[in-house]
Amino acid sequence: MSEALVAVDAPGAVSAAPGASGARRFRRRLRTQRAALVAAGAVALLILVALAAPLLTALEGQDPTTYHPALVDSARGGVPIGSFGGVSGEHWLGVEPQTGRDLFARLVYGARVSLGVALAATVVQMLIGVSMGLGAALGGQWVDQLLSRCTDIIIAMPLMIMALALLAIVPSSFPRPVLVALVIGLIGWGNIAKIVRARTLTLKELDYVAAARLSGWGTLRIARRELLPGVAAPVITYAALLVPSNISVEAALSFLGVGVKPPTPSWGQMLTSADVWYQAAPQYLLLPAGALFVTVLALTVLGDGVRTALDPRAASRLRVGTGLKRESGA
Amino acid sequence: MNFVVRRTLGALVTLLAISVIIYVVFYVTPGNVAQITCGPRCSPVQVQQVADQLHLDDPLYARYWHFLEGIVAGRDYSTGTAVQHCPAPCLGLSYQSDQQVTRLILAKLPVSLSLVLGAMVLWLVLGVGTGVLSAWRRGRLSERILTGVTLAGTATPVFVIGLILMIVVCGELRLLPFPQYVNLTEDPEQWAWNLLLPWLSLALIEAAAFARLTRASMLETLAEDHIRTFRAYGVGERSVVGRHALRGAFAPVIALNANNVGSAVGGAVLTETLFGLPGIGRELVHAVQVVDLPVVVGMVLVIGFFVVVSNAVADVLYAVADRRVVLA
Amino acid sequence: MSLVEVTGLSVEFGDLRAVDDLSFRLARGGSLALVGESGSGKSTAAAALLGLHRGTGARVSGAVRVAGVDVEEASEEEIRRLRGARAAMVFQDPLSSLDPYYAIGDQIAEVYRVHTRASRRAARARAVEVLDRVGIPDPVRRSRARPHEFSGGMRQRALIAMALACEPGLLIADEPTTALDVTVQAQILDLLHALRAETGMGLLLVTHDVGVAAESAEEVLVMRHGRVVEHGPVDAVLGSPAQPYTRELLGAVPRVDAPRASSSAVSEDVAASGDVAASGDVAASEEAVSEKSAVSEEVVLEASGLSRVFGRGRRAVTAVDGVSLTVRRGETLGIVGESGSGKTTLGRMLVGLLRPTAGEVRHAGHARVGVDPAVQMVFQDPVSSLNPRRTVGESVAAPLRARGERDEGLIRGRVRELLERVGLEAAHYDRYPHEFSGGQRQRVGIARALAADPRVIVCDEPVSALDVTTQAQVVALLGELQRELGLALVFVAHDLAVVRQVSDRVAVMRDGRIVEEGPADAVYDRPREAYTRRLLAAVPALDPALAARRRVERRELAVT
Amino acid sequence: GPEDNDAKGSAGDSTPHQGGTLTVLNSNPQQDFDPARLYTSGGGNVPSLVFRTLTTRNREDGAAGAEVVPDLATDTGRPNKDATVWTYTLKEGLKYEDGTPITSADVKYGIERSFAAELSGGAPYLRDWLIGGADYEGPYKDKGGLGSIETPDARTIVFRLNKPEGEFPYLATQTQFAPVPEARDTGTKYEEHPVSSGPYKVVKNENDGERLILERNTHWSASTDAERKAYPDRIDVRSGLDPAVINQRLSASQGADAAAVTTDTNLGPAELAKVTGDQELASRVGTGHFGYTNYIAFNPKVKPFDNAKVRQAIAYAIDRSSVVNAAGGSALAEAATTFLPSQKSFGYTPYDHFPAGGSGDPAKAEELLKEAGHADGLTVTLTHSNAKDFETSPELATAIQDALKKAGITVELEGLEENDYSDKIHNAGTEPGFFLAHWGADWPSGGPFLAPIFDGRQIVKNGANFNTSFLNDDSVNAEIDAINKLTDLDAAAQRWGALDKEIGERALTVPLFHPVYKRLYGEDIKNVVISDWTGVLDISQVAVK
Ligand SMILES: Nc1ncnc2c1ncn2[C@@H]1O[C@H](COP(=O)(O)OP(=O)(O)OP(=O)(O)O)[C@@H](O)[C@H]1O
Ligand SMILES: Nc1ncnc2c1ncn2[C@@H]1O[C@H](COP(=O)(O)OP(=O)(O)OP(=O)(O)O)[C@@H](O)[C@H]1O
Ligand SMILES: [Mg+2]
Ligand SMILES: [Mg+2]
Repeated sequence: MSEALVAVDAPGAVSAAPGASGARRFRRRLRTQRAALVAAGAVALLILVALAAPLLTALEGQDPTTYHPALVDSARGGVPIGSFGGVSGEHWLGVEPQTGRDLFARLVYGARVSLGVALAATVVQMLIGVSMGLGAALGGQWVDQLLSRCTDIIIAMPLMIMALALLAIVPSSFPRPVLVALVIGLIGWGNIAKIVRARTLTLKELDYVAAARLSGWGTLRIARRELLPGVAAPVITYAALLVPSNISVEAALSFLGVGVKPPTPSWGQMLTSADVWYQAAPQYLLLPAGALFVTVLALTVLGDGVRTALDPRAASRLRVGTGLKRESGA
Repeated sequence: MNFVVRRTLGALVTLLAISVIIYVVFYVTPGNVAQITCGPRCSPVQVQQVADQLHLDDPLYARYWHFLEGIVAGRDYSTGTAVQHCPAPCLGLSYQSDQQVTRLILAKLPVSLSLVLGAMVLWLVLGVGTGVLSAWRRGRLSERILTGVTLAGTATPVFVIGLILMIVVCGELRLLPFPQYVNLTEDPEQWAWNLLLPWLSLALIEAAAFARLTRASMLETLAEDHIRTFRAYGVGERSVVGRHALRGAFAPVIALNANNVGSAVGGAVLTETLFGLPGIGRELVHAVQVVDLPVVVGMVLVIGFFVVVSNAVADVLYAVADRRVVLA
Repeated sequence: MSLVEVTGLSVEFGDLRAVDDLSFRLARGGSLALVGESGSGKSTAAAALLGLHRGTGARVSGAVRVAGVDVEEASEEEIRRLRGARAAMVFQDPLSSLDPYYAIGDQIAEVYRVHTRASRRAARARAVEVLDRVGIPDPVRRSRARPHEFSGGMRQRALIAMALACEPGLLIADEPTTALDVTVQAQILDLLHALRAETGMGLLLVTHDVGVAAESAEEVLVMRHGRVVEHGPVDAVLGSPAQPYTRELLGAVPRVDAPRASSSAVSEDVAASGDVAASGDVAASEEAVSEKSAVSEEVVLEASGLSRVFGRGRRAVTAVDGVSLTVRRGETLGIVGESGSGKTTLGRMLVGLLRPTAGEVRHAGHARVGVDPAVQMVFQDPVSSLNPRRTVGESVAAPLRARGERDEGLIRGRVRELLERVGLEAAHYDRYPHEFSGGQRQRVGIARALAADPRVIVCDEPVSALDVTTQAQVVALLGELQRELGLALVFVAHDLAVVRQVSDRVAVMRDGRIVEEGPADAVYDRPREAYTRRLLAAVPALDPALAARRRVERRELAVT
Repeated sequence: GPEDNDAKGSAGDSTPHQGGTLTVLNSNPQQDFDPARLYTSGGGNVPSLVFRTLTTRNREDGAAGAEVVPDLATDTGRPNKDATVWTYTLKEGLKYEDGTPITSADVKYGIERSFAAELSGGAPYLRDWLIGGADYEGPYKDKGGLGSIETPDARTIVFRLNKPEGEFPYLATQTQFAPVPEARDTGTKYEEHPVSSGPYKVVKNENDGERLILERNTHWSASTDAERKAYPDRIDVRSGLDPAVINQRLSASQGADAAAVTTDTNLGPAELAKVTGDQELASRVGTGHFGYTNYIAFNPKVKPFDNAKVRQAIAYAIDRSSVVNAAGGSALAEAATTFLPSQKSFGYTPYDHFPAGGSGDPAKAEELLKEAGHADGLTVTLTHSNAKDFETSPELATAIQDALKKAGITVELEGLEENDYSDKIHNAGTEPGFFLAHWGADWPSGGPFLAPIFDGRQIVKNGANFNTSFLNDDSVNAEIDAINKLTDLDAAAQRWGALDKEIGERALTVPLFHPVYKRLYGEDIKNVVISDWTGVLDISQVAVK
């Protein structure tokens, strides 16, 4: 995904600090963006659906694992019987080909895994990435070299190799969703580290950091109190882009057999097994694909909104002179 | 210059570290290499013979040391009837096929490079084009639609996009042949036609990121003072956007492009598998499955090499392209 | 017909009326300076002349005619032809106003081609010509350079060259020298003067620096809150201002030619004006100044043989080269010098933010490596010196917390006290920096420095980002604090007048060395070094006649 | 063999003609194109175009195709009385692609090569059956050669076995029985250009068997080869393709794909759904049956599977319709209650010892569990692989999990990566108690189906073990020996069937289904022959004109 934020945020936002943040003003700016609000609503709804999966399926009277062999046409490869993939009062979104499992139940339970894993993985990525990036930017030359090399390595290693290796090392009794989130988190932090390092290097030259040092603060405290908030902006925005990409990675890991254990559904798993059904049972593919699309769209629009709201210059596109001598670059 | 030397050393260290990690990883990965290499119904005696032949029982460091020796000095291998010399940058012989890994890679590299480079051109054109358009048409309906389309690209895994594209374009509309790799040197036209779909599927995934980045940094640049200068001097909007704003948005695009080589390689694995293109990515998947250590190490190193190089190039380009970086 | 005719111009941004019923005329070949403090609407008005508010959401009313074009009514195409060709604008910030990616010659050529349909080649030749005209040495080669390869002054010249490319009848210069140090500022102003004399173009100069206006324009228009305060010939307005505000503005301008004890006349003027905060502070500063005689012999800060080298090998830059100095309790040491002379580097070494390559810093007699809360710093840029994501109260509280203070009530109490001490309100504790003006932010910076109970405060250009009135307030505050707390100050600035106003002793820096040092009056009135004389001659004068004399002097000094 | 599958079809229309190019679209590359390394049933498909063997499979549709017939040899082999010595005579006028004659010494050398560690990969029978085979290290290390193969003259070859093997003619169909001229042997490099004895020779072998181009071997003569028709002039094998792509291409049947077939890619369930609705496509599907069984395996050394009642309960609880659906539906899988495949050549004898009906008998299962002392239900772990093969894959495992839930058995799934899975289940020390498995025939007879799985003497302690239930029953072992002595293959088949039925009572496995091969072929394909031996369309019979 994009390093959009390194580049986009680095030169400008720092020097354009007037009004850069302040939770109140940020919220006000966010509120002016209708699209972002709708997106935030959609994300909230998705999370709600995921959390309420047992309730929703109870309402429908189905569960995601029970087979319904009678609902599929065995002679025709197990294609669902009935129109629109077997949509009925009992099965709101039809049933899965071959197994006859309820698609609505699988979709909402899949949301749990996909969103849960993706969000957890994102948290892991951010934790590692931020620590590595901060460490590299604030440590001495050697620490920087070491951590930057580690970052290079993690970026240069093909994901799949790492995933297979980690799978092999961890006993299969280890809870799978946690493992998957960890695997994604452990291999996907490279770009965050790069962003944070670049951003921190920029920020640490600013006078307010010097002022904090003059106050007698230690490096750790400066990192936490003065730098982290500034680094957080691009990281949070990047995270909004990472979540959907992590959902796709979970799909790829399912493809490799490192995903969550069957019969637990995930959107990624559904997609990987559904692609061949595109002609015979289109809704099987379209449902998870649509869910994923809505999620990605919502998160991206929300991320966009957050970025715009974090950018103080967004308010006036064409500024005509300013009384302040602007410190060049950053 | 100093920079180049440092960067090169760093890259070498990175690659060495990667090779060590792969060795260790495969050391702990389950899968009896000798049994897999020998065949499912080999007797224990035969399996042991194979293990001896491949030096599988040597300690890890010894195997790694031989591997390094091979890279520096080359190695000799027995074919049974004769001795085969594997010349200097020797990455070993495949356990499975007994082919020299270096040659194997050289044979597959053009395919992967064709795929990734072609797709790169496409995703740059698609992504940057979409980005420019949507920055320009910010907030209008056309921008929303463009954004939606590019996001659909990111939201959908490559194997889904690729397969559907193929079913529709090749199977139902019959617009293109089902892709199969044709050498560029043999028939450039067929090469391009056959790779068109793979390029497109791979590019669609990456294009969205570029579109979004381009859009963001275009907006950023459009808000900058020098854009105001040219507007205030009566320079037309086309030139302002096309020449000045786009040029300003370029540096981050370059950086992103280099950083995306890694993920593009990941996408290439799936694309190659789906379209049956005999490239590095697909071979790597296979090699991992059959625990063909020399092939895995060799290919991961080659991929790592490209990623490291392109990241280094990105750093340089970024500094060169955005002079302000150096200045400030 | 006048070159510029503005009648009843108003510009509104949302609720804000940035320009309010502004009217003026400018004859062909005439020159007018728009003067006023920051935010008074000067740039907004200037931009309206070129129709730059079109399509930005700003509401413009009234009539603007420039070179015969009705800017409000004209079509896009007409406006395009006006811009650059008949009226050209030079923007304030020369670094960001040029495209960093293209050669300067190409950028000028592009503008030229837009208006003349000249060939690429001819346009390049024209670019070289105008670059030569604005005094860029070796213009053929330099035209191929990109903006970052130019110094600030050269970039400003390049922008002027771009404006000259199509020989416009009107040049609008928006703060053309704010970002530059005195010597370069003088060069630019001289250039504008010469160009006007040569080409007969009209000049609309936008500035907050009354001195700059006095140097360059025949007429002055003083603005405040978007409205006209006073308008007339420059010597009339500056010589005998009719409005209190104009007087206040003039009074706030520090004078390089007046020793600091004799600044009382100005202060009185200010006191008479309505601005309570400003007058209070300025009055206080006067007191401070007059009462200040208690410079003790106790050395609080001492540097010996300080050097600092940046980079390695061929790229090495010696920013500071063997500087030694002493600061005593209660005294102010002023450090002046051109941009790049090493002032900031020296200041940062004094407080321990930078490690010297050679030499040592002694705090109260003890050698010191690294920072020491007893030696604080006030930074030049009030924007970047406060964390935009933390409340100012938290920023001020930082030294207290660093000292291990845990009691929230105590911290809050002390911070409120400090905020009030620097002229802010205690309730400002929970506000964010962006909710303050530049001057207020600088006060926060001072409060933060005070929170550490320092013996010495190093002020690195604490006022150069502020307009004159605010500048006067901050300077006054510093003086007052010094008197009350017995602080020693190191006052770094490139503005010689400000330094004279506050300093007991002055050191002049050039290329990392102190070339001259001594009591302020001695250095200013009887400079020993030619370099110091050159600096002094570059300071803009408020009196147009004096300005003309200075111009001649400068030319002579430059020759020597 | 364990991993072997190739596939088949119905009738071809009008008369076939010589000429044209046949395209083969495959997913697995022909990586080991060395006859010593190939593990094929009946000589394989593509390999059998290049390698002729002493005997070969009968190239006919259906059951007749499960017979063994002579190839290089004049007959299927002449045994001595107790079937421990087998003698073959080569036909006259046999030549390699370079025109040099094929001799019995070349056949011997070809077999000897397969013992070399460098060329490992083939089936274990030669090593197990030939006298001295267990210790022989191949011609590169042991120049003396293998004494149990004699070549008294250039056309005669004699094999001496350490025990009676009535099915030796079946074994002689494998590619290890192809002649290799010692002078042209290049060891591990031989696979790049093996010397052809069949109707086609290799003119191009790209990327380790990913792209093979075969053209006519002008020195091959149809008069010495009654089996191979060799209609096309050229055969273009493209492999490494995604199965979905292969089926798409075959169904589109555009350009060169009109003359294309696949030898290794089944129609998937989704594609089948589409094909069955399309008359034209349906007419281009070949259906075949390869001797293959997918089953649940138990390790009786692991609790609670030591208790036969538990194993029987599981057998009763299985919902075969769910399982069949998970495997692709009734068109791709036939529910199985016998371990042996349902073809006559295997000696198929129907039985259903633990009748579960179509959808399982959870009541009966619960009853048995109660008897076994698990009245409160039972939690077990089912080991499966993560391969995407509809055989031991998660789809099957979850179907079983769901069915057993009804009988009060909670199934936890342990999905393993393929290598890990095969390592685990074939290692006597790590074998799980309850897992998915499959077995395919090395040749269409009960012998290679039952012996590796149930012969107690084939239990391997320190290597790959296939007797996963560790059955070592003297009566079973004795019966296997007795049947192996028979050279009347029909009589042998009957007794294999009876043995299967008897072993079935022990509930050591739960047969699930026999796969059915459904494979598309291009519009121009003629003379479709699908035998019960391979179950796939035989490319030596296909014509494209
Ligand atoms: N694009 C804009 N949108 C909203 N408000 C603006 C915009 N441009 C300027 N303003 C506001 O209009 C007022 C006048 O601004 P202007 O830039 O004209 O002041 P100025 O006199 O040039 O000050 P300075 O000396 O700081 O350049 C200020 O309050 C400023 O904040
Ligand atoms: N971190 C640095 N790395 C390299 N060179 C530097 C660095 N900081 C300052 N310099 C160089 O050292 C010299 C002195 O810089 P310094 O900032 O001290 O000047 P200054 O007198 O404060 O100028 P100004 O008035 O513009 O603030 C300049 O040539 C500058 O380019
Ligand atoms: Mg302004
Ligand atoms: Mg400075």
